[in-house]
Amino acid sequence: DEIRIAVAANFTATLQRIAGDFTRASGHRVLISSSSTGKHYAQIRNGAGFDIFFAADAERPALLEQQGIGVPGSRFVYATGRLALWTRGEAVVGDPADVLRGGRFARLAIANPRLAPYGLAAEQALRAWQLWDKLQPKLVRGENVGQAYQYAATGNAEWGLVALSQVLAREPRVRGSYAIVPATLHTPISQEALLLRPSRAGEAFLAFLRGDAAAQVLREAGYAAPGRS
Amino acid sequence: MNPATVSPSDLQALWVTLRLAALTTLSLLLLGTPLAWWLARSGSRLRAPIEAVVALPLVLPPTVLGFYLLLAMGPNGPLSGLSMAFTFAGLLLGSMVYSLPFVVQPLRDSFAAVSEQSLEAAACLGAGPVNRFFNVVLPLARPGYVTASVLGFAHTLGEFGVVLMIGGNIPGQTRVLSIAVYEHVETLDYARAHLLSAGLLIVSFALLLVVYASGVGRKVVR
Amino acid sequence: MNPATVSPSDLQALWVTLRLAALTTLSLLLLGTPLAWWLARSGSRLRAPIEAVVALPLVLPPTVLGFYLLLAMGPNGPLSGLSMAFTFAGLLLGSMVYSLPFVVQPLRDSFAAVSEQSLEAAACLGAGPVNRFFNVVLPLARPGYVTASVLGFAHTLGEFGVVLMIGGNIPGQTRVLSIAVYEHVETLDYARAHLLSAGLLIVSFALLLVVYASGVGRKVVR
Amino acid sequence: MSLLVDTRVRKGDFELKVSFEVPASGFTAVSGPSGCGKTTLLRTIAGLEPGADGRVSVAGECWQDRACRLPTHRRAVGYVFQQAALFPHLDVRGNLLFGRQRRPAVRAALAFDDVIELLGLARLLARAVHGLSGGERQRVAIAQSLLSSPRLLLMDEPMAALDRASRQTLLPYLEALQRTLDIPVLYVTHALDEIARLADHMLLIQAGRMTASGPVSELLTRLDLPMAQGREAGAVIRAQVSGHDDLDQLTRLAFSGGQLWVPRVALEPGTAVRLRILSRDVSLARKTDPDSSILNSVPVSVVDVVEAGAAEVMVRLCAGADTLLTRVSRRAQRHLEIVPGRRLYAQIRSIAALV
Amino acid sequence: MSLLVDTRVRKGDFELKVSFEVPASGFTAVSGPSGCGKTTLLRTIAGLEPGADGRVSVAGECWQDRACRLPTHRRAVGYVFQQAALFPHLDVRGNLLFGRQRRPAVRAALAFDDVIELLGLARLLARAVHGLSGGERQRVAIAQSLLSSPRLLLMDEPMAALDRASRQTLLPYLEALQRTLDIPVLYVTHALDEIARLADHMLLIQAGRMTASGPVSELLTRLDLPMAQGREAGAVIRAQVSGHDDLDQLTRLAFSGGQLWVPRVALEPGTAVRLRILSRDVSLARKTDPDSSILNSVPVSVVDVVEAGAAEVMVRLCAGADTLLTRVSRRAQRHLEIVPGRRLYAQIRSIAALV
Ligand SMILES: Nc1ncnc2c1ncn2[C@@H]1O[C@H](COP(=O)(O)OP(=O)(O)OP(=O)(O)O)[C@@H](O)[C@H]1O
Ligand SMILES: Nc1ncnc2c1ncn2[C@@H]1O[C@H](COP(=O)(O)OP(=O)(O)OP(=O)(O)O)[C@@H](O)[C@H]1O
Ligand SMILES: [Mg+2]
Ligand SMILES: [Mg+2]
Repeated sequence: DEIRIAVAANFTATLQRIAGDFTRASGHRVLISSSSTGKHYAQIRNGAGFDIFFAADAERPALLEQQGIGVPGSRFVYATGRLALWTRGEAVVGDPADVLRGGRFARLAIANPRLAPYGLAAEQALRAWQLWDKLQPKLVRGENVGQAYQYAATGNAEWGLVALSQVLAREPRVRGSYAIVPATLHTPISQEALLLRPSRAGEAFLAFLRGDAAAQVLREAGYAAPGRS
Repeated sequence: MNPATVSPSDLQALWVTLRLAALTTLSLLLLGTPLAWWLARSGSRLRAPIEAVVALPLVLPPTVLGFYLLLAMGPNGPLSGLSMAFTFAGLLLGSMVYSLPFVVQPLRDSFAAVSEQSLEAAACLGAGPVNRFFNVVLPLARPGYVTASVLGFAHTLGEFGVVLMIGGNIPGQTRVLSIAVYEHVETLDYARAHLLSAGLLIVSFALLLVVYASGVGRKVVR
Repeated sequence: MNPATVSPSDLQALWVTLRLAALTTLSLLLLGTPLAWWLARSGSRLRAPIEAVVALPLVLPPTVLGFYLLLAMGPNGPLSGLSMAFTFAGLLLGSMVYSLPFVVQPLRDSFAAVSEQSLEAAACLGAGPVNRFFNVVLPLARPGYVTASVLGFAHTLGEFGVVLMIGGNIPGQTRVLSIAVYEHVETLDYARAHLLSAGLLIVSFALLLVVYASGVGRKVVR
Repeated sequence: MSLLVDTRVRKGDFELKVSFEVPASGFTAVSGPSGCGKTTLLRTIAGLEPGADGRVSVAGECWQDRACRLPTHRRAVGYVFQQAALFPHLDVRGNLLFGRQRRPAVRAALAFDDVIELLGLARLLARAVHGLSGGERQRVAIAQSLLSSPRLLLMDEPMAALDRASRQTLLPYLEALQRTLDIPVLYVTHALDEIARLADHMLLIQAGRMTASGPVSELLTRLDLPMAQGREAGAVIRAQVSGHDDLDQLTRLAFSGGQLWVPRVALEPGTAVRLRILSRDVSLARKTDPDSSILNSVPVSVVDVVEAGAAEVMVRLCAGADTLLTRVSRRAQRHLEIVPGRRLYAQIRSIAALV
Repeated sequence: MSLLVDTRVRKGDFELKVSFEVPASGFTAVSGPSGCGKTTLLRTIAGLEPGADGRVSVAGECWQDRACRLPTHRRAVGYVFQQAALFPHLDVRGNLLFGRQRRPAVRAALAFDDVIELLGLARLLARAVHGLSGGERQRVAIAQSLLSSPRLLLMDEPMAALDRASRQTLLPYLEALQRTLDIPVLYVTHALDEIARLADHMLLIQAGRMTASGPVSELLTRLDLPMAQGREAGAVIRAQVSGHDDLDQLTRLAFSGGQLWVPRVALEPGTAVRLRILSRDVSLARKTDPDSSILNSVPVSVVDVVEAGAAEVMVRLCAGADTLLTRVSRRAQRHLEIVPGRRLYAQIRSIAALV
C-alpha cells in the first residue's frame, strides 16, 4: 500500500530515513510531503489526502483533533526536540549562557517564537537566562528553525539557538561547535503526530516508529524518542 | 548523506516543474492574448479596473495567495466542485493566477505599440480581424510574446509559495523543483541544493541565451 | 485571539514594506534604465548573455535565492565587507535582485519601440544624447515605465521569501507586511490575516486604479 | 452602377460633409487645399472613420447606409495611403502578396509580373522594407494595392514622392488601368497635369465642403475656380484621330473646332483621344502666320474675359463646341481688341495628346 | 566659405560616392531618380549615416574628416525629412519649439510669429500631432527646422505633400530666406519649377554617383541631361529691370539678347532678376508678328539641334550671351530650315520672373 505523510520540514530528513527502513521491512510505499506545519494544517482542513500528519508542534494536531479531523485517540508525541546553541566556527562552549552573556557577537539566530516550537523554546531559555530583553537588538528570526540554522550556517549570525537534530545532521565540512541547552529551561519541544484516517499501513508505520529501530534513528538524529522524553 | 547526486525524486520534480511551467506559460499566452488585446485597445470604462485586478495577484505574498486559493478550492470554497486542491490541475490554476500579470502586461504593451496604420492597411487589403491578428499583430508583437513567455515560464519555475500551498508537495504530482531545492536547503542537504540550483541556473541560462541570441525577441526594424 | 484589529507591529511592518517597495522600485528604475537602454539598442555580442543573466533571478525559488544571497553576504561571501545581512540595506539589495527582470524587461521593450526617426529628428534639432533621452525617449517610453513600476512595486510588496531570508524578520527594520500576513496565517490567526490581506488588496487596487485610469501608462498616439 | 457617397464626419473642430456620385469606372480626381478633408473622405469610403455616417455604395453594392455597414476588410478597396504604410515584418514580396492572397482575384486582375516590371520592383523583391527610399516605398504601396483585386481604388497623392521619370512611366499605365480594370478610382492629387491626363471627373473640396464637381473638361475651364488661375491652367478637349503624316511623323486630329497636328500617336484613324491644351500654350493673333514654328492655328471666338492679376486677363475661347483658355497681357488685349464675341486665331504651341 | 562634401557610404548593395563643393549661401537643388541616393546624401551630411567616411565641412567649420567627426546634435543642421518626423508626445507648439530651445539663436534667426503666419500654423498650435493632415504635418516640419537656427538647411522634398496653393505661398518665402538667412540650403526635389525658382546651383545624382553639377542655368539647358527632355524643360536667364509701363502694368527687362516684357514686378529699375523661360513657351518665326498676343520677340541664332522623339527636335538657341531652349516639330524644322547658325525670331509666350 501507499501511505501519504505530511511532515514538518525540520523532521523531514529523519523521517525519510525511518520511512526507508519501514519500506524495506514492510513493503509499503511512503510518500512524504514536507512543508511548514501551518501550511499542512491549512491543507488538511481543506481536504488534503494525507494519512498521517507529523507536526512540528503539539498545538496543530490537537486543534485538528478538536475539529473532529483524524482518528480519535491516535495523537501522540513522536519525538521531542532538543535545543542547542551552535556556531559554525570553532569556539569553546561551556555553559551556553556564558557565551551569550559575554555578548561578543552581533547576531543570534532563533526561529520565530510565534511560528516555531524551537523559537518558543529559545525564547523561554533566553528569558530563563534573563537575556531576552538584553539581546533583543541582536536577535534575527527565521520563519522556522531551518532558517535560523541557515543564518548561523552561512555565518551571517555568529550564533544560533537551533535544533540539536540540525547540528548533528550538519555537513561534514562544517565543523562548528555547540552546546545543548538544558531541557529544563523550556517547555518540552513535543512534536506530535496524528493519524488522519485509519489504514493498516498507516497504523503499521506508527507502530514501526515506536519500535526500537526507529528509536535508535531518532536518538542519533538528536531527538528523544516517543514517550521517553 | 551521500555525495551530491540527483535523486530520482528530484528528476521527477524536474519533470513536474517543466510540465507545469510549460503548461502555465502556454495557457497564459492563450488566455492572456485576448485579455491583453482588450486592455491595449479598448476605450471601455472597465479597462482600468480590470487592468488593476490583473496586477493584484502580485501584491499578496505567494503563500498567502496560495492560502486563499486553497480556501477557494476547499470544501466550502466556490471552486470546491472541481476538486482541484492537491492536484496538478490545481497547481496549474494557482500558477496561472500568480503569473498572470507577468504575461498580460508585456503583451498589452506590445499590442499597444502596433501601429493603427498597419492594421488599417491590412484591413484595406482584405484581412479580417482574425487574419489581421495572426498576420500583422502577432509578428509585430513578437518581442512582447518573448518577454511574456520568459517572465511567465521563469516565474513559474521559481514559484514555490503558491505551489506548495495548493499542491501539498506530493512527489510525482505536485512536488516541483523549487520545492525540492527548498527542501534540500531546509534539510541541510546543501550539496544537493547547490547541485540542483546550479543545474537550474545553467539550463535556464542556456535556454535564455538561445532565445535572446536568436533575436526572436527583437523588434522588427520599422 | 482578539477581534481582528491591526496591531502596531503590523503598522510598523506596513511602513517598512512601503519604504522597501518604493526604494526598490526607484533604485531599479534608475539602475534599470541604462541597462535596459543598452539591451534595447546595443549590437554587442554581450547583449544576449547579459539579457539572460537579468532574467535568471526569476528561475530560483525566492527562499533559495535568499539563501544564496545570504551566503554571498556571509563572512566568506564576496559581499562580506558590507555587512548587509539583516539590515534594511540588505533587504533592498535582495529585493532589487529579485525584481530586476520585472523592471528591466518592460523598459527594454518600450525603449526598443521608440522609433529611430524620432531620435534622429531630435539630434538634428540640437538635442544631445542626454537631452534626447529626457525629452524624447522618456515620454515615449512612459507605458514601459508604468508597467515596470507596477510590476516592480507590487512584486516587492508581495515578496517574502528573499526578504525573510536576508532580513531576519527584525521588527521595524526588516519585518515586512508579507511576513506579518504569513505569520498570521501560520499561527492560525486567520481573521487578522484576512484583514491585512484585504487591506493590502484594497489599497493596491485603489493605487493601481488611479495609475491605470489616469492613462499615464497609455501609449502616445502616433 | 456608380460610386455613390453621401456622408458626414466630425473630427475635432473639423467637419466633412459631402455628397456626390461619380461614374463606376474611370478616374475621379479629388483636389483641394491642404487640410480640406481629402484624406478624411477616402478614409470614410474605406470604412476607416468609425464616426462617419451616411451612405457609401459602389457599383450597386451597398457598403454603408442606415441598415448595413461593412467593415473595412469586406470592402474591396485598394488604398494607397498618403504616407506609405508597409508591413515592417514582411519583405517587399511579402508586402505585395499580402492583399493578393486575401482577396479572390477579380476578372481582369493584374498579373504579378506585369505590375512588378512596370513599377521597377524586380530588384527590390527580396529587400526588407526599412531600407527602401521614399519613392521605392511608394511604388511598393501602389503595386500592393493594384495587386489586391479591388473594386474601387483610393489613391491619396500616390505620386507625390516620385521623381518625374517614375511619374512619366506610371501615368500611361494608370491610364491603361482605367480602361482594363473597369473600376472607379478616386485619385487625390494637387497636380493639374495628372488630373488632366487621368481624370474624367473631378471633385473640388474646400474646408470640408464640396465646392464643385463635374467633368474635368468643364471644371478646368471654369474661370471662377482655382484651377483656371495658375500657370498650369488649361483645357481638356476630345478629338478624333483623322490621319497621319509619315514624313513629319505627325498625327492629324479632328475636333469640333477644326484640325490639329500633334506628334505621331500610334492609333488608328477614328480613335478618340483626349487633348490637354494649357492656357500658356495658346496665343491669339488676327491671322495665321505660316512662317512660325507653331503648327496649329484654329479660328476661335472670345466668350469671356476676366482679370488675372494687374497685367493680364484670362480669356475663355470657344473653338467649335469646345472651350480653350488663354492668358494674355492687357497690352495685347487692347491691341487685339479682345472682348466677348471677337473672332481671332488661336495659335496652339504644344498639345498633349492624352491617349 | 562653402559647403564641402566628399564622402562615400555603403548601404547593402548600394554605394553613394560623391564629392562636391557648393556656395555657402543660396539653394542647391539635388535631383535624380528614385533610389539614387539623395536622402542618403542628406543623412550623411547631417551625420546620420554612421558608415559614411570622408569629409564634410560647412562654411569653414569642419563637421567630419579623418580627425574629427561631430555627432549630429553638434552639427547645426535644419533637416526637413522626406516623411515628416514629428514628436508624437508634443503638441504642434512643442514640436516647433523643440529645436529653438536647444540651439542658440544665430544672427538673422527667424521670428516665431513670422514663421507661424507664413506657414498658416496659427490655428494648429495647440493641436496634437496625430490629427494633422499630410500637408499640415509637412508644414509643421518645415517650420520646426526653420526655427532651429541652422547653419545649413537640408530639405528632402519638403513640398511634395503640399497643394499648389501652399506651394505658391511657400516658394517666395523660401526665396526670401536664401537672401536673409545667408546659409546654404540643399534642396531635394523632382520639380523643375522649384529648381528654377529657388536654386542657383544644382547637383544631379544617378545610381549613387554625381553625374552633373553646376549653375542651374547651365544644367537646365544641357541637351544631354534629363532636365532638357520633358515638357517642363526650360532655361533660366538673368536680366535687369529697365523700366515700367504703368498703363499696361508691365515691366521691361533687359538681358543680353534684347528686351522682354513681363507682368509688372515691384522692383526698382536696375534690380537684377532671374527669368525662367520654358521651351514650350518659345516658338520660332522668320519675322516678328505685331498682330499676335505674344508680347515678346527677340532675335536668336540656332546653336544646336537634337532629336526629341520621332516628330520633334529640341533646339538650343543663343540670344545674346544667354541660352534658350525650344522644342519644335520636324515639319516646322524643315519649313523654317532650322539648322545651327540660322537666324530667326524667338516668340516668347510667357515668362516667369523669379525675383
Ligand atoms: N539597408 C539597405 N540595404 C540595401 N539598400 C539600401 C539600404 N538602405 C538604402 N538602400 C538603397 O539605397 C538607395 C538610396 O536610397 P535613398 O533613400 O538615398 O534614395 P533617394 O534618392 O532618396 O530616393 P527617393 O527619391 O525615392 O526618396 C536606394 O536604392 C535604397 O534602396
Ligand atoms: N482628431 C482631430 N482633431 C481635430 N482636427 C482633426 C483631427 N483629425 C483631422 N483633423 C483635421 O481635419 C482636416 C482634414 O484632414 P485631412 O487629413 O482629411 O486633410 P487633407 O485634405 O488630406 O490634407 P492634406 O492635403 O494636407 O493631406 C485637417 O484640417 C485636420 O487638421
Ligand atoms: Mg491628406
Ligand atoms: Mg529620398
